[in-house]
Amino acid sequence: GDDSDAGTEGQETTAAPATTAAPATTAAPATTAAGTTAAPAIAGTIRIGAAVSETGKYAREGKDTRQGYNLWADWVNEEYGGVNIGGDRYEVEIVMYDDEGDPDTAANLVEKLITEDQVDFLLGPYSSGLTMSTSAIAEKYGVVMVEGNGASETIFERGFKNIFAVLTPAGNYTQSALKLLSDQGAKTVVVAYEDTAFPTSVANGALKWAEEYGMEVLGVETYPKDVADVSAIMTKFRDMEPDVFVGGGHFNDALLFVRAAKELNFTPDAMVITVGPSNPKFVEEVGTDANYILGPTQWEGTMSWEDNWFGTAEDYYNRYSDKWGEAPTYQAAESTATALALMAAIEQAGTLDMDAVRQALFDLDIMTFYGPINFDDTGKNAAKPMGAIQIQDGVINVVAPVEAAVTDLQFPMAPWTAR
Amino acid sequence: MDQFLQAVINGIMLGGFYAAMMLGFSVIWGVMGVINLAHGEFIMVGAYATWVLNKEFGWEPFYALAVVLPLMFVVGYIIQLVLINRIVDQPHLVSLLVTFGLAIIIANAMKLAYSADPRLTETGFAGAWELGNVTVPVTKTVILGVALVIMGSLWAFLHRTKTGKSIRAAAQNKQAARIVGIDIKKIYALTFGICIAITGAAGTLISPTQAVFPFMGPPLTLRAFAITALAGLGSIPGALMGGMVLGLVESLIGIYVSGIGTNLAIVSAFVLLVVVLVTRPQGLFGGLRPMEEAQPL
Amino acid sequence: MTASTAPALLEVRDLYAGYLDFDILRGVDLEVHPGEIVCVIGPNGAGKSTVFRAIYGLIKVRKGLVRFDGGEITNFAPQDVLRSGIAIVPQLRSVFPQMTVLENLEMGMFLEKDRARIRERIDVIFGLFPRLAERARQRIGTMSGGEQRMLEIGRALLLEPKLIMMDEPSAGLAPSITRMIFDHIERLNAEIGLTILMIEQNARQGLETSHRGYVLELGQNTYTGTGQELIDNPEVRRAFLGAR
Amino acid sequence: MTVLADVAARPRGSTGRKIGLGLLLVFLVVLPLGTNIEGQTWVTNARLFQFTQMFMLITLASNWNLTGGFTGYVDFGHAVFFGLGAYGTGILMTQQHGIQWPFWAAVLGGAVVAAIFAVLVGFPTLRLKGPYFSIAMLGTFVAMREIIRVTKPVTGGGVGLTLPPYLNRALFYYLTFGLAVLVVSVMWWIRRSEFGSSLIAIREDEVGAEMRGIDTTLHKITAFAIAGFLSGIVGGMWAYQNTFIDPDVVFIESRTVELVMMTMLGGLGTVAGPVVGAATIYWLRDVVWAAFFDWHLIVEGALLIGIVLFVPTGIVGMLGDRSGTSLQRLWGRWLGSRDRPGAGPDPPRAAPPQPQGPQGDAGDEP
Amino acid sequence: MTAIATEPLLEGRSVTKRFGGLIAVNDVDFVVYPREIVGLIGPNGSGKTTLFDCLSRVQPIDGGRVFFKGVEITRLKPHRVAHLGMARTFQVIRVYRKLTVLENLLVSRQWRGESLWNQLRPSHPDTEGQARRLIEFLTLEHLTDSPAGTLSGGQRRLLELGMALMPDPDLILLDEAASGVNPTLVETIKDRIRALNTEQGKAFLVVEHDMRFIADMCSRVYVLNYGEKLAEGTPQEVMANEAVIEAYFGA
Ligand SMILES: Nc1ncnc2c1ncn2[C@@H]1O[C@H](COP(=O)(O)OP(=O)(O)OP(=O)(O)O)[C@@H](O)[C@H]1O
Ligand SMILES: Nc1ncnc2c1ncn2[C@@H]1O[C@H](COP(=O)(O)OP(=O)(O)OP(=O)(O)O)[C@@H](O)[C@H]1O
Ligand SMILES: [Mg+2]
Ligand SMILES: [Mg+2]
Repeated sequence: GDDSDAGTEGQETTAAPATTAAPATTAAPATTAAGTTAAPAIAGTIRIGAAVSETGKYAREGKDTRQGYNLWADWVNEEYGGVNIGGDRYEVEIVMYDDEGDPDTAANLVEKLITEDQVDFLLGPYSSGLTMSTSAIAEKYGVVMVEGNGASETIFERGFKNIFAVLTPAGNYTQSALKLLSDQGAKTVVVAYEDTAFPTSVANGALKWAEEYGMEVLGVETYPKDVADVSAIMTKFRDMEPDVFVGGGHFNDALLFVRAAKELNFTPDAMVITVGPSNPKFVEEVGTDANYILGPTQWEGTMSWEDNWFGTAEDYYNRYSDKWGEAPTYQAAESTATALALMAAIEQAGTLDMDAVRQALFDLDIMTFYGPINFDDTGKNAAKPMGAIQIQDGVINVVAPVEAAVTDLQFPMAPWTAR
Repeated sequence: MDQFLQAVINGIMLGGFYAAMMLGFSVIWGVMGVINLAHGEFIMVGAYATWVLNKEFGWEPFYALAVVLPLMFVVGYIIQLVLINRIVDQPHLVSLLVTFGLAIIIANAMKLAYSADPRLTETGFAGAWELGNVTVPVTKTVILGVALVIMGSLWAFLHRTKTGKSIRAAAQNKQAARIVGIDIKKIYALTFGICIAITGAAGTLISPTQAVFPFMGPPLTLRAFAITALAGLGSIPGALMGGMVLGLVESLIGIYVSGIGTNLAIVSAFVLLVVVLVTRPQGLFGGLRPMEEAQPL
Repeated sequence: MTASTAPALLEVRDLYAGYLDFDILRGVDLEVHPGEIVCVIGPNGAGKSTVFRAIYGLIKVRKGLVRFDGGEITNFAPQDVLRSGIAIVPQLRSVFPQMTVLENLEMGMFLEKDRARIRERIDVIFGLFPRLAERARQRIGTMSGGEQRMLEIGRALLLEPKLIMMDEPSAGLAPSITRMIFDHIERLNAEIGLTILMIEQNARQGLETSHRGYVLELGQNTYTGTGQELIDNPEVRRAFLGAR
Repeated sequence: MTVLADVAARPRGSTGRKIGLGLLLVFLVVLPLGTNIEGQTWVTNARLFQFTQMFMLITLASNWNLTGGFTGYVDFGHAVFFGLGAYGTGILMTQQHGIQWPFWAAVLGGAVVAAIFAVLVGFPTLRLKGPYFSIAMLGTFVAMREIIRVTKPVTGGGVGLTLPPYLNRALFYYLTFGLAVLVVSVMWWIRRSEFGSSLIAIREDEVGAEMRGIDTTLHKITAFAIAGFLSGIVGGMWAYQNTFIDPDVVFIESRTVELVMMTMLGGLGTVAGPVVGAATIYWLRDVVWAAFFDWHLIVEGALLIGIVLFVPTGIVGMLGDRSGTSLQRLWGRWLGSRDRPGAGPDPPRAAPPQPQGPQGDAGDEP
Repeated sequence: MTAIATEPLLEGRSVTKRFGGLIAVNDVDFVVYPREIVGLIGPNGSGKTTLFDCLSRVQPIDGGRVFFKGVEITRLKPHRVAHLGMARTFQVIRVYRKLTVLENLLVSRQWRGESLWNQLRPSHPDTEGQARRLIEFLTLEHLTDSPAGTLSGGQRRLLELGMALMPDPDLILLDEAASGVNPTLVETIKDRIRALNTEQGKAFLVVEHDMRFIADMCSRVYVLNYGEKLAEGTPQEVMANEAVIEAYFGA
């Protein structure tokens, strides 16, 4: 997950919780669950809370996150037969509220989940900013929060003991892509990023990796949120003639970069855009101009990971598509993986006791359809590498890391007019 | 030198778009004293209409103007008639509440209808002309051209036709306008209709260059607000020059300051705005309402 | 002047109107016959201007009836009142400050389509107020109070209405201009039979110019009679004309 | 709409209203004690948090009202003071700068920064009239956000600052409650003082006020600085309570817009207006949210429009503040509107209850 | 009136004011002595209001100097002039429309540079009493708590007068303060002005188109025409002056 937000600043930012208790999970009677799977009788319900954007600037990714969480909950209740705690089966119920992308609202909702709804555990919201404010609340009450959508490194620098993230942290986003490109002979890089928390982390990482792989950084540019025009940046970069362009922050910026590069006839050998390309909507909207664009990905349906619960990444892909009528984005997959990690820890702990589950999370070392999960002592998932994709003839193909790649990199990029 | 020329071209393109984008906002404010907080949302609606025509029916986005202009005119006319006319007699801040409510409704209704996914239209007027080492993007040139035509027609309408003059008269003294026989409500509905039509057209114009999504409105409204001050309320030459000045400043600073240029461009645009306001309070080019007469909100 | 027996041009019956919840006017009756000059006087805040506003559709008539030229015009919109042939000169400033003198006059002919006639009428007004002609291209907002007043009166005369309602036409005007305006009023009245309803605080001069007068107090009319009758009435003299 | 409501010039609270207000205050004081009662789920920390947020909004709206409502300078960038307070506090409290003041000192420091900034920025901008002032302040606000962004070494830039988490809800509840009570009392006092009347005179006719001997610059700057200082305090408290700040969570345009909305809804230029407005909007959202899920924002927008159309004088204006209790007044108005015309012995002489008719001041300049 | 011995209260030396090419006030000299009521008349647009605007410092003065109580006020800020003890009324009415009649008067109390701190108190009962007496005099009692925006034209003019009297100034500039006011009330106002003049020694500079007012009240009159001083003298002298008759009274 990341903070790529599809929307922008909604106006509706103040406190207004919106409830959407996941419809299929609200205390389904034990008999129905048993009826379908003939599982052992249900011993109880685990209540899990989450504040996820339904409206506001993170409405798009919030939806992916919800669908990811709900997919897991339905699967637990209807197929898996409930969470297995020392042989007893427990149903799960997710209490979800709309945080509207506002930190105040999110914090308030999480506090409400803990004190009024008295949930047992928490799942994370969408975006680093909201994770920052909600994780402090979770920490205060000592309630475990597992998240998959706050990648900013500052979250893990606060010494909190109750926050766990399954996703690769922001600093490593561009690692695979840059390594691949330097192997192909790229020598120079320019970087443009939105000056907000998450893109800054990504860009700092990119600079670090570029140096590590022996590439020269020709220029670094920042731009503000809601930027309407990036022509100036692209004009400057065009004159620097770099091999690789790395840029991005939000989905819209990705569109702006592609359009501006084309307009100004700026053709580096490769463009790595940190948010957007891995989303099928990107190809849909940009068309043939999207070809050759590279992007990092937390997860793709074509990756080779596999687990005992959802099967392969592809199995998960199909299951998700069947259920929601659209392909899973990696935000959706990591949300499911987040819930899965929590479940695995509960099962390993064999109890709902908070301390035991927390310890089990620290000790956790599992493989999932989403990749390996193993939290370090700050709560980051140290085990999972980041992938890179390239859009090739309108298809999103994994090109790095080599072990998960499905095709070769197309390099260098063709001129804009020859597509 | 090339870089400078390129920066100037970029700036003019951006400025033309700014000018077209804020025009409707500025005139509505100048004439009716209504600060239309739903401005960005109307742009968004125009952009969605264009997107639908483009994706569903394969229309060239710019031809969609033929549909967007009349459609948005009717929308604006009706909104004014049933909603805003009821409050024009109230102090002007009241209109803020209504248009703010409108903005929320439109954005969220669009979200229900089209989801929050960003959209982009595909235009045939793509690519770029190379003039030496300077690149002139075709799409933006067309945008600038259409924007200029719209502005020119509006100017001619306001200053050369009787209806246009009566719109200006209503802006200056509502009471007097009534006693010389101007039907204020009709004039207002007409003005609002025209301005919303132009605003929707701006949506059409940006649809090939920017992502269209339900919550894109507020930053646009903010921009419109700022340029309006630079330009003078309701002044069309002012709109053009104000937009250009801002476009050029942003573009030049963006190019010549490294690292934080684009951030700084925004700051300097607003610093410029404050400086202009303090030294020339009526905006760069005067306007429908000069400063002395500017209503306390 | 004998009260004519012809049907009244303007007839106001039992008029109630006011602001918010309060009725300022409580049963005002007025009649203006064709060719008459009628003057309304009364203390400040009696509701004189309110009567004008109610007739002209600027505020709502809550009860009562306004008839003009044989038809009912109660609660007509201002432009419809204007179309039916009444022009108004309001008490407080009502010019378009950003427009030039000429443009202001042109706006005054908003309902007129014929360009030649517009020119012709404006020239007549310029003849009447040379000061305006001198400053035809100056923005009216920058001109003196009296000059703006001239414009307002000129604008009302433009359309050659059947009835012209003037709210304190002489206020703020130099004696020469005041005299000129009253002369002009009388001349128009005599020559083309223009009917005039006016409010005057300069009551003596107003009543002297008028055929008939009304006294308005507390939202009701209390005295009525010919101009001279009212001037001679000791009550009216004491209360409204200033002890002399 | 609600410009009118300030006719409620010299508030003369009836005894009934005073008792009501007292009871409300007592209730609010004892409320947090409820968190210690076992087994009840109403007075939870989350609830206290909601009240805290509401108190902050009330305070901010009241401050905004001082410049926007009383003085007539509609400030569309008021959140800049909030932001400076938040950043001042954040910078003074975080270790990375080697300062690490205690919370209370840092908050005051932040507020002083905000007040000084108000004075500095007030000198050029407060010379501007009407909408031009609004835009200049909006510009100041946006520029400040970007300035904070690019001064990375001090402010942490886009990444922001992390404050030591200290989340004692009851404490924040009392802090913000106390602040709100203080601020509302200050506003009440100002409104009754000549200083307050002068501010309104400036709003109504600045040139006239100046010629009648009011030092308008001094008055405006003072009001601006007071509002800036108080909003700076709120910003500081917010920063501490939110545990982290970055330019995008602190400098939100809609924060100002909301203050305007709340004040207008309650009654612009009145003491009670911002309080009523802020509480109403906050409460309304809670209710609307619960009832309409997906549609809640749309319904909220529609409600806002509905209220404006049907209660054009603002809530305080509608309830009236001039005579009798609100209910009596409403009742009286309702009766009055039924058997008009001619009600009452001598209405034309009686002072009309409210300033403007639906037609405004007929006959005046636009 | 033998005022020669005293220092002038107000003195203008070749005061000039231009608007672009138009010279609205051209090289005008004038004096007002303490305890004097001086008239200022002239055709519409002759520069009377503009001269007032220059004196009260809303308009910058383009040429010449102005002294008030021996202090040069040519460059002073408007509120400083007011603090010195000069008050005025406005031809185009400027009341605070959203303040009540009473508040309008209270807020016009002049602070004479009093500290802001002192203003943070409610009005002194004496001040309020004074305001209420003024309201009574202006026959506005029933409107004491009505916002000024709801007053009729004439009532606003009266309020305007009250606001000028409120701060207890030494010199009051009246710009057509009686126009639109009921004649009976005008007589009362005249009495009041006379009383203020004789009992409290206040000076007045009066612009008025009502010649009876000028003739009854003023000891001296200045006549402006096209911004220039056309004549000065007693009302009788001025009204008999040929040039004045032609320019002002009409044939
Ligand atoms: N701001 C301005 N710009 C341009 N001309 C102006 C301005 N203000 C006043 N004038 C001109 O200056 C002249 C004097 O105006 P002023 O208002 O002083 O006249 P006045 O003697 O008060 O007349 P009246 O008796 O009609 O009030 C007028 O011709 C007017 O048009
Ligand atoms: N817009 C308004 N809102 C409320 N009350 C008003 C309004 N305008 C006037 N009034 C009240 O209505 C009454 C009558 O006002 P009106 O203007 O008709 O008086 P008038 O007879 O014309 O007086 P004047 O000679 O002073 O112009 C006054 O008491 C005034 O206070
Ligand atoms: Mg009147
Ligand atoms: Mg004058």
